[in-house]
Amino acid sequence: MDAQQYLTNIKAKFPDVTDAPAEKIKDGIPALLCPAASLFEIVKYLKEEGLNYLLNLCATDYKEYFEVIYHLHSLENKVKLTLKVKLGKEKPEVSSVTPLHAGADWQEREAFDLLGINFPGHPNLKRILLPEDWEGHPLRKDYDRKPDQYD
Amino acid sequence: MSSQYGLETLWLWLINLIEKFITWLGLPYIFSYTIEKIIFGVALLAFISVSVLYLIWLERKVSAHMQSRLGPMHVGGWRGWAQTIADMVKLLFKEDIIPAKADKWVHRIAPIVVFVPSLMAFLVIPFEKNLLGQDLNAGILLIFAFSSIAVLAIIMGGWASNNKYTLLGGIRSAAQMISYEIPLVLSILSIVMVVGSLKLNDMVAAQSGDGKFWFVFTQPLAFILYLIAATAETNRTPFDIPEAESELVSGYNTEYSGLKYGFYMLSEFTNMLIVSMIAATVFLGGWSAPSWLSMVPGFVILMVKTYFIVFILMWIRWTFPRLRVDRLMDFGWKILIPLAFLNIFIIGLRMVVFKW
Amino acid sequence: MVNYIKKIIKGAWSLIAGMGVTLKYYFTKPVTVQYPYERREIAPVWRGTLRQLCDVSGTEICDGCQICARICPVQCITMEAYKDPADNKRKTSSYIVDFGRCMFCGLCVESCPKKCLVHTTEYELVSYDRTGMVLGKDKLVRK
Amino acid sequence: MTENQINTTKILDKDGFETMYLNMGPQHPSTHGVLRLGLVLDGEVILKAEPDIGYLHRGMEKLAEKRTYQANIAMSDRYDYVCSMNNNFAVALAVEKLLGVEAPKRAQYIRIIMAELNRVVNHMLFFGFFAMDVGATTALMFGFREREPVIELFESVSGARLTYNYFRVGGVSRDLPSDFVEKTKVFIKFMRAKLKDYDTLVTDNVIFRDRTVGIGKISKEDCLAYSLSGPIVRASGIKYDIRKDDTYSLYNEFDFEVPVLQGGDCFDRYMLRMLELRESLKIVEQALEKLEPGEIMAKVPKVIKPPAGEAYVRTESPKGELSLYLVSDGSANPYRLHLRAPAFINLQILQKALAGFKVADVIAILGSIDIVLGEVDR
Repeated sequence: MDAQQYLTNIKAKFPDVTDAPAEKIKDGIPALLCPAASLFEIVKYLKEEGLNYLLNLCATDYKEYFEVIYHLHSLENKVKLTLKVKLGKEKPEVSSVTPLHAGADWQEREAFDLLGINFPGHPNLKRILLPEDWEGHPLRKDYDRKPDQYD
Repeated sequence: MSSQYGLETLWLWLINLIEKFITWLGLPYIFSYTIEKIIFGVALLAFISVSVLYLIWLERKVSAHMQSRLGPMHVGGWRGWAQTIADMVKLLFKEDIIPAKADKWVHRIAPIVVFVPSLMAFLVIPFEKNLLGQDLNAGILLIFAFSSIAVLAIIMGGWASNNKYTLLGGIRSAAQMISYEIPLVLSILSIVMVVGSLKLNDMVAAQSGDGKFWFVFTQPLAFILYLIAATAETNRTPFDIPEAESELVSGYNTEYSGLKYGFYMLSEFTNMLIVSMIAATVFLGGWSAPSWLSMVPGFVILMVKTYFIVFILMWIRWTFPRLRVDRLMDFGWKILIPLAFLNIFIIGLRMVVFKW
Repeated sequence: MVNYIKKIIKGAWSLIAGMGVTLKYYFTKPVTVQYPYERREIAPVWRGTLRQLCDVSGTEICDGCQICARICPVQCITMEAYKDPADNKRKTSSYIVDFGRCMFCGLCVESCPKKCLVHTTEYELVSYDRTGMVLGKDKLVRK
Repeated sequence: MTENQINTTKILDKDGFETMYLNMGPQHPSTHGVLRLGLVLDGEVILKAEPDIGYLHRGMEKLAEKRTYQANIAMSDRYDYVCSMNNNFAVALAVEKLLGVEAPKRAQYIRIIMAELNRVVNHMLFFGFFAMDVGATTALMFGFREREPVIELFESVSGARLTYNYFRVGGVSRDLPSDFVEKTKVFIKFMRAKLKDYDTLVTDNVIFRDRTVGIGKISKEDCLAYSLSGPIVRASGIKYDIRKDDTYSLYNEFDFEVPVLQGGDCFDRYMLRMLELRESLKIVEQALEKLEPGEIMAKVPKVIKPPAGEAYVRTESPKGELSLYLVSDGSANPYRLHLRAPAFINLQILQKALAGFKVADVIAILGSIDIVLGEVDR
């Protein structure tokens, strides 16, 4: 299966999936915009269909909304696919894919730690890089660092 | 055989002098005996300290050169000869830390318990025919008896520090040293069978003279077994699991500092010296030398042989990786001990059948 | 049984061969450089401490354009520029580099439009306190 | 980070006895930096392992948002400080992709030479540290000794010994010195000769094999599930190398093998890196042949302001897949820079791979994964 086929299959199966705006994507990897509610099902479906390798999971703060980005890969077909999930500013929450891809464990924890995105379903969601008692999520654009003794 | 220029001559002359002096004073023989032993003990202690300091420096130099490095080069001028002295002085001034939850008295005593027995073992080693602390008729047995006390000290240190790494190190060393004691003794046993005595001087005598060979040639298997078991006894790589640096930080002596740590380090090298000396005495003919070397003092000859063994031990250490703890046990019980028994069997058979 | 003995002999041989390697290096020349007494050759492009060059007449070339200060990732360069009324050129009244912060990335040197900021091959930066690492114009400008 | 991050409640072993909780690191000689491992031990056998990271967290991704693209390349030296060139490569490629420029051919070849030489450096250090972890101290020094000539080559090119900051957006910062090709050829010859010594000293050593063969097996399924990459996957029997599968720069022009081993244990991971090292030497050799005089910088503006957009750029660093997710909003600083650090993701397998092995094996397994804490914590 090539990338185009995957795209059509997903769109057939999950009608609320749309193409991400193409003019911003410079790396040539097809990107899809998924609703947060059906993300887990989509990733599960794609895993069964051969996209069984989670390349990367990260999140970005776009000021008005958060975006969680999943890069999936198939080692056999050499197909890459980007899934994007837009999350509201108030309560960013998307179900964890750790039960499907064990490698998402720490990446989700990192996103939780640095951007404050909640992943319900994660077995061990707590801060990973920063100390437990750290306040705020540094990679958010509105994060305000208090000057300390070194400034 | 032993040279007339040896230290032995000097020692006998000194004894003679003391005895004459005591009899002139009209005191009983026990006084001269005591004075003799005290002088010998002090001289021995000085010799051991100096050679251990030298050994540490040597170890660093040998390892450095094997790794294309230079090792210590600065302290003392020539090739950094005073490096260990400087290190020891530094250790003396270090703060002596006892962990808060340690078993304080055991923690204090352990370095002494590890150091003293390793010194005691030197008492029966003949540096020259008459130059030894006491020519006991159970000489070799005494050495092994003392060297097994070191296990106790290591467990004491490991337990008293109240640290999980030291505890693991202590337990490992108990398992290791007890199981390697057996092949160590068994490998010497075949020599004892041939010699018919536990006296080290008798063993030397059995190897020197015309038509007699060093035991390393007549019983090579015993020598190899001894060397392997001795490496394990002294906790050196590839058998250094009690202090496995990359796993247990520093093993049983992790929590020691200052002079106490210095004692552990010194005893480690004293142990190395003693196993090398035993190897030189039992397998390489000790202080005896071929007749064309009769000019050389026996003491020097023993030292040359000892340092040859020391070099081999260092060479092994800086070449091999470390065995894992369960494989180490496997190796000890499944390979070394059967081989030691095989060796005894072969030697026994040889003695009975060939009368040799 | 034969295989077992073969394995033991092979293993023993591998150990002896390994010891051969260490013995070989025991007798080859060490590669250590005894640092304070011997120094290895430094590449001419070495990114060491910074220097400001002057032209042949001994006047500073730097015109205080601030590019190096702006490109510096760690903001270790600060300067003050003024307009000299004599020849109507911009000049620096102070030029300070904090080598305690500098990470010697070389971006300032690359970006210098006048090519008057250069690296030296010097790498020994020792001082008793942090202020000793802050070098001003008196140290940086090479006449 | 804090004590309660690792669950220290008592876990009983299978016979119902109390277990021991061993806190390995962050100050430990062989956790390769400030990694902390919480081990639940039954005697010497590990029942449960939980890595705890973050002691070296420097907020690289946050810092990146406040730096220009040029400065980000300088920063990338610090991600994985063992192979700075590969990090430079990833950042430079990502920014070029956003800008839509391509480096001139000569620059690309130079980049490949540097990246592969850095792979040699990394694997040389791996050789040393791994042998050190299993107890062979001499190999460590040998590894460092052979690293030195490459470092000197890098120094002659970039002017620094560790943080090279050599790549630029659209090329490389300096052309090669005149004697570089000669010196590199000498080095390749020298390195090949030394590799024989290494094999006798370490690879063939029966104790070393005893310590590593069959230890820390990672199955193919685990490799996929845990998103592992780099030598670990290839040692488990998956032929997956981004240089071949998702080729970037000019790697498709080179003729090299992707070594694959089937065992998936520590020894295979070690062996694979040794084989890869030889392939890297091959690539360098070919690249030196292909090197032609020419431009080393493409036309890029002085102040780099890529148009708004995003790119996910993958490269094969010595430790695995080093990828960059770069978002630009049209300003001089990246809007978001996410680093897919190979060591960070590979380290996750430790939770699974350690169970059932001994304390001594922890070090071997950890060593064979080949992590650099600078990259794990960023």
